[in-house]
Amino acid sequence: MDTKISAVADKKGIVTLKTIQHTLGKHTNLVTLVVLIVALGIMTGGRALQISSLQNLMVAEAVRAFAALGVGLIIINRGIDLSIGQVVGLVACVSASLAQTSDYAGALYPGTVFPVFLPIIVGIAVGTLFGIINGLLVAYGNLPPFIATLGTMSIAAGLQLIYTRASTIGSLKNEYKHIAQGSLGPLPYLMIYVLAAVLILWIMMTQTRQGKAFYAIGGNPQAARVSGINVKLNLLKVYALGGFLYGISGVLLSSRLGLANPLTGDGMELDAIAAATVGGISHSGGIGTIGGIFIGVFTLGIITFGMTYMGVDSYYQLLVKGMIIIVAVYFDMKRHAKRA
Amino acid sequence: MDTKISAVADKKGIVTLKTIQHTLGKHTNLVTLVVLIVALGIMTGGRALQISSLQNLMVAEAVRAFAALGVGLIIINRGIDLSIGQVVGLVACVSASLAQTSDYAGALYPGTVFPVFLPIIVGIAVGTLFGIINGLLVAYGNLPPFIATLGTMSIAAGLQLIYTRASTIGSLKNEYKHIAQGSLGPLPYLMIYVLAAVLILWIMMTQTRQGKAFYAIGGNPQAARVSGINVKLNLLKVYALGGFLYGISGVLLSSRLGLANPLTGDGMELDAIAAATVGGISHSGGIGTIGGIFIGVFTLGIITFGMTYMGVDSYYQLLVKGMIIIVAVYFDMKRHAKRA
Amino acid sequence: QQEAGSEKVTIGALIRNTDEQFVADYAENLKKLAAERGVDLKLLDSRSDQAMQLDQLNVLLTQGVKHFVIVPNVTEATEDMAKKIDAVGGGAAFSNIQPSVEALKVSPNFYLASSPESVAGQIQAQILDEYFQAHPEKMANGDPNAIDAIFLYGQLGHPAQVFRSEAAVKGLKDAGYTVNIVAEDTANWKPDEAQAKMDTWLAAYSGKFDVVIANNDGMALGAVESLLTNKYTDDPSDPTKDVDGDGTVLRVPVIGVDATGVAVKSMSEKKLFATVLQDAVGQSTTAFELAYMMATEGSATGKDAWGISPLTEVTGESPATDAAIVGQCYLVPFAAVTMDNYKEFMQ
Amino acid sequence: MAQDQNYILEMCNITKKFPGVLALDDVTLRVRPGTVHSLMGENGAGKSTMMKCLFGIYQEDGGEIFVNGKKENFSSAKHALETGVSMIHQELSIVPERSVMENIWLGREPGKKLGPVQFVDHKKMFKDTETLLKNLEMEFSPNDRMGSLSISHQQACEIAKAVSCDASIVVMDEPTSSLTETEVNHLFKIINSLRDKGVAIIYISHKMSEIFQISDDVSVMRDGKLIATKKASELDEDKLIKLMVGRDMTNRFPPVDSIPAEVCLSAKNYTSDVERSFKDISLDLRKGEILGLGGLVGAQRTEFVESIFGLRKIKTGTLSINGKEIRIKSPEDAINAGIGLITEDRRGSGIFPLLSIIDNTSIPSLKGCRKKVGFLDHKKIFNTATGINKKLRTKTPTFHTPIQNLSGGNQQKVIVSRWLMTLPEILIMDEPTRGIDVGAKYEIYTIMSELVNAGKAIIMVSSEMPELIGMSHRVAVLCNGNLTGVLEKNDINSENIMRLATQFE
Ligand SMILES: Nc1ncnc2c1ncn2[C@@H]1O[C@H](COP(=O)(O)OP(=O)(O)OP(=O)(O)O)[C@@H](O)[C@H]1O
Ligand SMILES: Nc1ncnc2c1ncn2[C@@H]1O[C@H](COP(=O)(O)OP(=O)(O)OP(=O)(O)O)[C@@H](O)[C@H]1O
Ligand SMILES: [Mg+2]
Ligand SMILES: [Mg+2]
Repeated sequence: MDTKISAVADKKGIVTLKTIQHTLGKHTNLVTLVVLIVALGIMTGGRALQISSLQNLMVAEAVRAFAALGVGLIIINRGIDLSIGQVVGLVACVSASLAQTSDYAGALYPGTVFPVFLPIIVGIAVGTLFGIINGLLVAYGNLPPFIATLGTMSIAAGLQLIYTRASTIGSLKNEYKHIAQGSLGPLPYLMIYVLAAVLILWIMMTQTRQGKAFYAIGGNPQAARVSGINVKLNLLKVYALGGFLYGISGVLLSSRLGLANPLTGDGMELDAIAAATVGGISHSGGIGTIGGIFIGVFTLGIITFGMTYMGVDSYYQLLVKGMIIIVAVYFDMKRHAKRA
Repeated sequence: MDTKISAVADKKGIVTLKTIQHTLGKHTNLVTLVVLIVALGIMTGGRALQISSLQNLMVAEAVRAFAALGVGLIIINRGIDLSIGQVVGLVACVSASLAQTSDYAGALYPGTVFPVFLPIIVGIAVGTLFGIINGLLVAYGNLPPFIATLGTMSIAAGLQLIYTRASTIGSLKNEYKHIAQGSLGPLPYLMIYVLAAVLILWIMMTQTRQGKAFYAIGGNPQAARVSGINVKLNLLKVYALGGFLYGISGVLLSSRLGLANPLTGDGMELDAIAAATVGGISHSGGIGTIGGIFIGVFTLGIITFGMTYMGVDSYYQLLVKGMIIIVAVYFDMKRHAKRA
Repeated sequence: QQEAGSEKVTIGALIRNTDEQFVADYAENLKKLAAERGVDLKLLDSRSDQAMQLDQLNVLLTQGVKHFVIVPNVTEATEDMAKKIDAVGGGAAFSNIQPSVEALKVSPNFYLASSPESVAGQIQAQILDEYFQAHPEKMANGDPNAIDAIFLYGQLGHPAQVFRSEAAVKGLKDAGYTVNIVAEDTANWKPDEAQAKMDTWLAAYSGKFDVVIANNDGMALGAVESLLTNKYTDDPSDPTKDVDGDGTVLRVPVIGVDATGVAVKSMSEKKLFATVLQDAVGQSTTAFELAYMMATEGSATGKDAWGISPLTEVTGESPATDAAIVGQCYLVPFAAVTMDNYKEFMQ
Repeated sequence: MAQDQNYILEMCNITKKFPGVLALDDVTLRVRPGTVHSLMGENGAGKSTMMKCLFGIYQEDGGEIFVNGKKENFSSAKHALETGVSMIHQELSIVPERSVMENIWLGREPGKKLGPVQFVDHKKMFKDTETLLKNLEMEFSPNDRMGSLSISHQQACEIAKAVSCDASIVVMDEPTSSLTETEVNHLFKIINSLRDKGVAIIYISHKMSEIFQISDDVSVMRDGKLIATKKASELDEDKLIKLMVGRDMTNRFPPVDSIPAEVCLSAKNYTSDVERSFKDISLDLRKGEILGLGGLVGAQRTEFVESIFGLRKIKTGTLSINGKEIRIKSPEDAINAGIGLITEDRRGSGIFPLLSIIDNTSIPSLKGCRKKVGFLDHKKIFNTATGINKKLRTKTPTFHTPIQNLSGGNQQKVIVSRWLMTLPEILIMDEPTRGIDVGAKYEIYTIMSELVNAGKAIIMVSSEMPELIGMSHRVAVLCNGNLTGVLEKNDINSENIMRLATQFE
């Protein structure tokens, strides 16, 4: 039949066109990152682009990367999470309090010797617990995610102050600090953790039913529901997973800093969300990749790094950062424009 | 005809049921507010509920009310605005700098005498300008509102620091301070401004085509476009209107305080968004009333007022506030639950 | 890698947060000094984020910077930073937030060039002690030994909030008062929040407190504005008259920290009662000179900086409590700004 | 109640209430295996609600469901799918951003174990999809993005999905609403082979011819009650319609006896600015005329009419209204020029789900409903909007009800009311009767007839042959973006339309 032949021809045309578009589309984020790196290289005469810079960058962004991965997954499921910074801060305080040297008189539990794994486990548990609460509120309480997590953000901030009595928790054990500060040859541990997390989450999102379910829920929750996917349960899962990742983020933060206080983590939510978005995660849900989030984190990272390296006045840094976020996402959005 | 008769009968029964439901539904927010007021009254043995308290509350919430009205309208149009706090802060700084007493050596423009209306006009213009930028980015740049306004938030914060060089702008003229500090008999001016704004916006939203267009866009932008509504232009309008209202908010803030500094306004976006949501504005767009926003502002206001009045430990205030936001919105959501 | 071919002295400055008045002034003075001496100053602002300060330190270290002026975010982080700097054979002078004893013990090239935050609180207490000595009738409950105070805190957990508040209470207690906290809350350093809190407290505690103590001038001014608009003045009909002659037109004294231009101006109108000058210029000059001496002469040990000599014996205040490092401590004096001397601080 | 082994599905005494509506009132439905059981009824009769109760989307308020004689209480779609019930939904439920194969296997992707972890077997998924699509003779790739397919292909995917479930009961809620005749025939082949395998199919449609072509049994619902279950062989169209609407309906189309007058709209050399869309189309429309626009799916009819309405951009072409050339750059311009458009995608670009019926009806017409000062005249709005809806017999508890609570067909009536309220000179209707019951269709046709009698003009895009033939003065046919011919009244018949519709190049 004629129709079919033409349809086939049509399709071929579409495939090639689509493929190019797709490839280019995927690369918008990578292109931005590369452009920034090249620009930095030119502006510093190549000096900024050494191995040690890369290490610095990785280490600096690792903690944020976990938060961005968490919230990125949540945004793919049409959610948002404002509680990140405070939850990370709370986790950092709790884990730090369990990792203080036992002979430190100012410790929260002076004289008590906890095993090194305890702060890690408790910290991650606290993060996950907050994730579960967020998930319950959003999935089963039908609260808009913005508001549910605004509420838990406030609660986490309060708990942090109550727990620490507004003081700094320092003097952490060296074994504990080693978790984030150590390195394997030239490879900082933090970098290894991030790469491992990216790999595992990438497999989850592309190779398992769980990932397909997340994408479907983000793309069209009704369609997911009638396809037999338990939307509420999956929402709970993704918020819990987010909380779990914030937990890791908080533990690594306290370990890296060797301390924690109520200001720790403040404002991280905006950085994490910005990173995920710059990395191509769409706020209308269902679109984005783990690799994209990773790229997004490093795009913002290179901006901060570059401005730090070049000593840009901090007042102007805010200006530049705001503009770059807008421009980066603008180019990324151009390909989604027709869906608006 | 049978069909018709039964349809009519049906309708009668339904009307009463609907009406009650509707009324109750509409009142969820009001009920929350009344419950809180009564609770406060009981807990303080009535002392907290005097005319002066009411005045305090009005005055304290007036500045926030303008911000909440602005962002409430934006949320009705399926948007969000994170730039509020920084824009309000920038406006406050700019307007304050033009209202300093000319004999103050530390003034930003020492020795220059500006007319009193200048800071008002310039302040509101700055706010509106930021609103327009947000609108352009969202409507014509197709950026997700969260990200567009995150970017402008950072830009406004930067400009604020650059403009003030991080210092406090004080010693404002008495005429300028009178704008927000004066009162007409027992009625503080601020209260009059808020009520006037509520009235005007209420008329706009319920009695004009503009209001219907906003609700339609929030309800389904595609359908609005087909219905002959210029969606992009209207989005631009609503963000600009938001910016205009933040402008007023910023001017009133500096006038009321008699000074401004880079911290002014910080974090107001979250309070404003929370207030609008507690007042029944739905984040999925198209739902909510001006009266609701007004109620929402006072609901959060009474919580802050009550806790301060009773001297609740500040660590616990965050906890309580987070919980009340969640609970209030939860009850409001119950009636939207089936739409999930 | 040291920048080849450049004889210029390079100094890194890691600054807590230039949103804060004190820190902003500190940074401005550093820039001025660097320009005068032809120093390549790499000044970075960590926006209150200790992780970012650590990242910034790493970046500067890879750029070959060895000598630093640091306004840290937290005391507890100073030891790690000192170790990193020491690893490249450098040194640093810490200001404003004290370094820990351990940090100074890392090597003799680490210095304290500061007036610790707690001193601000102590001076607030001294000023109030003088005030109540002179005006015992201003004690709300008639007990000349009990002070009924309202506290306005900065962002909770912020080192300046913690140390200033603790020291003010301790100072008053040491002066023999019982301190009765009528109301206390954070206003996050913000004038508008302070104003709103004060409005509410006036509704609840009118006539029941005799002083408002704020962690910074911004909040103090917010409280002043609230007291003025609520006519909590000596003469409700004329808020410019100091009827009882206690130095303020308000019924109670309000006291801040920072001595910003606006605050001093307010004092000249007898609104704000007093404030405390954290000497940003003094601290930054001292710290800068220490770093400059290290960079140009290899060491600053035992030398004077900005005319200040290192301590010779231990004091009660950390970190100058350890004899081993007492010679690395340069204490920059604070100044009380009162009705007697505020004119010296006018811009 | 003893369960009869003859039935694969029994839904007994099902009752379902919505706020203010008794959607199902003690309905009992029994379905035999290996049969096609059609469910008929006016819009809002409760057909979809009944099926949603079966599929676990709604929980019935009363009654029992037995599958293969075993009592089931489906709590979710997942549960229903696992028990062997699959469903094609009335509203498209696709995930536009994902590929065809991911959509088809969503929630039940083929797995392969790798150690303790279950991975998705993409290779198998691709192969299975390819085979499935080939068997259904669908010509697109498993890797195509769902959102890039036309609506009809999307619906075809939904059919493929339902079929691939190996279910013993397949519910099809208006599966053909956006399929063309060839595709419908295709679907019927599939249905027949399923029936032969012993699968029970519950088939909902408003298209009479289909019902008699495919059904074994027919159940008719009206106002939430089951009126009758009959063998298809015992029924004919008239009997069926009488059961549905409760009265005789002799004519399916009202007489259209207006005589077209002067040209009121003239499009010349219309070419889309999108590469592979319509090109060089010149068409005239006369006052008092219904111009049918026929063609296969993908013929670009929708694109063409949406361009006239200013929703899409054109590269070249001019448009004149009443002889005056005008440029329409937005729907606003079009409405001001007296044009109205009922889009084909009701959910996407038609309804405002949470707004009331009044708002939904009146939004484009508000300009004319203002008082002197410029404020809205709510009374006038209410009266006009309810008046039109009542005329179309929109079935709703109140006119303040959010439109999303209405049945699909009733939503469509509200959209038609919306455009009637704008008093258009020219009304473009893209698949105007999709999903509308016979009774209401007749009402819409009557209104169309009244409009042209009053000198208005209508362009009707339709994939339903009888409708094109029954209502049009002329039929223009598109194929692959080209205008392949315009048929005058006497030449309008299926053969001619099909010939032009398949005239590639
Ligand atoms: N979610 C809901 N909330 C309230 N009322 C509803 C809801 N869904 C359906 N109804 C009502 O239930 C009745 C039956 O609707 P249903 O969708 O089952 O009709 P239908 O027979 O499928 O009609 P159509 O042929 O138009 O699709 C209608 O009166 C409708 O208004
Ligand atoms: N590549 C595409 N991406 C998105 N939507 C598309 C695409 N192609 C077609 N559509 C949409 O699918 C619908 C059907 O359009 P198509 O051109 O395939 O058929 P038609 O003959 O114009 O319309 P009809 O469905 O009324 O017969 C239109 O709404 C069109 O917007
Ligand atoms: Mg600010
Ligand atoms: Mg239906």
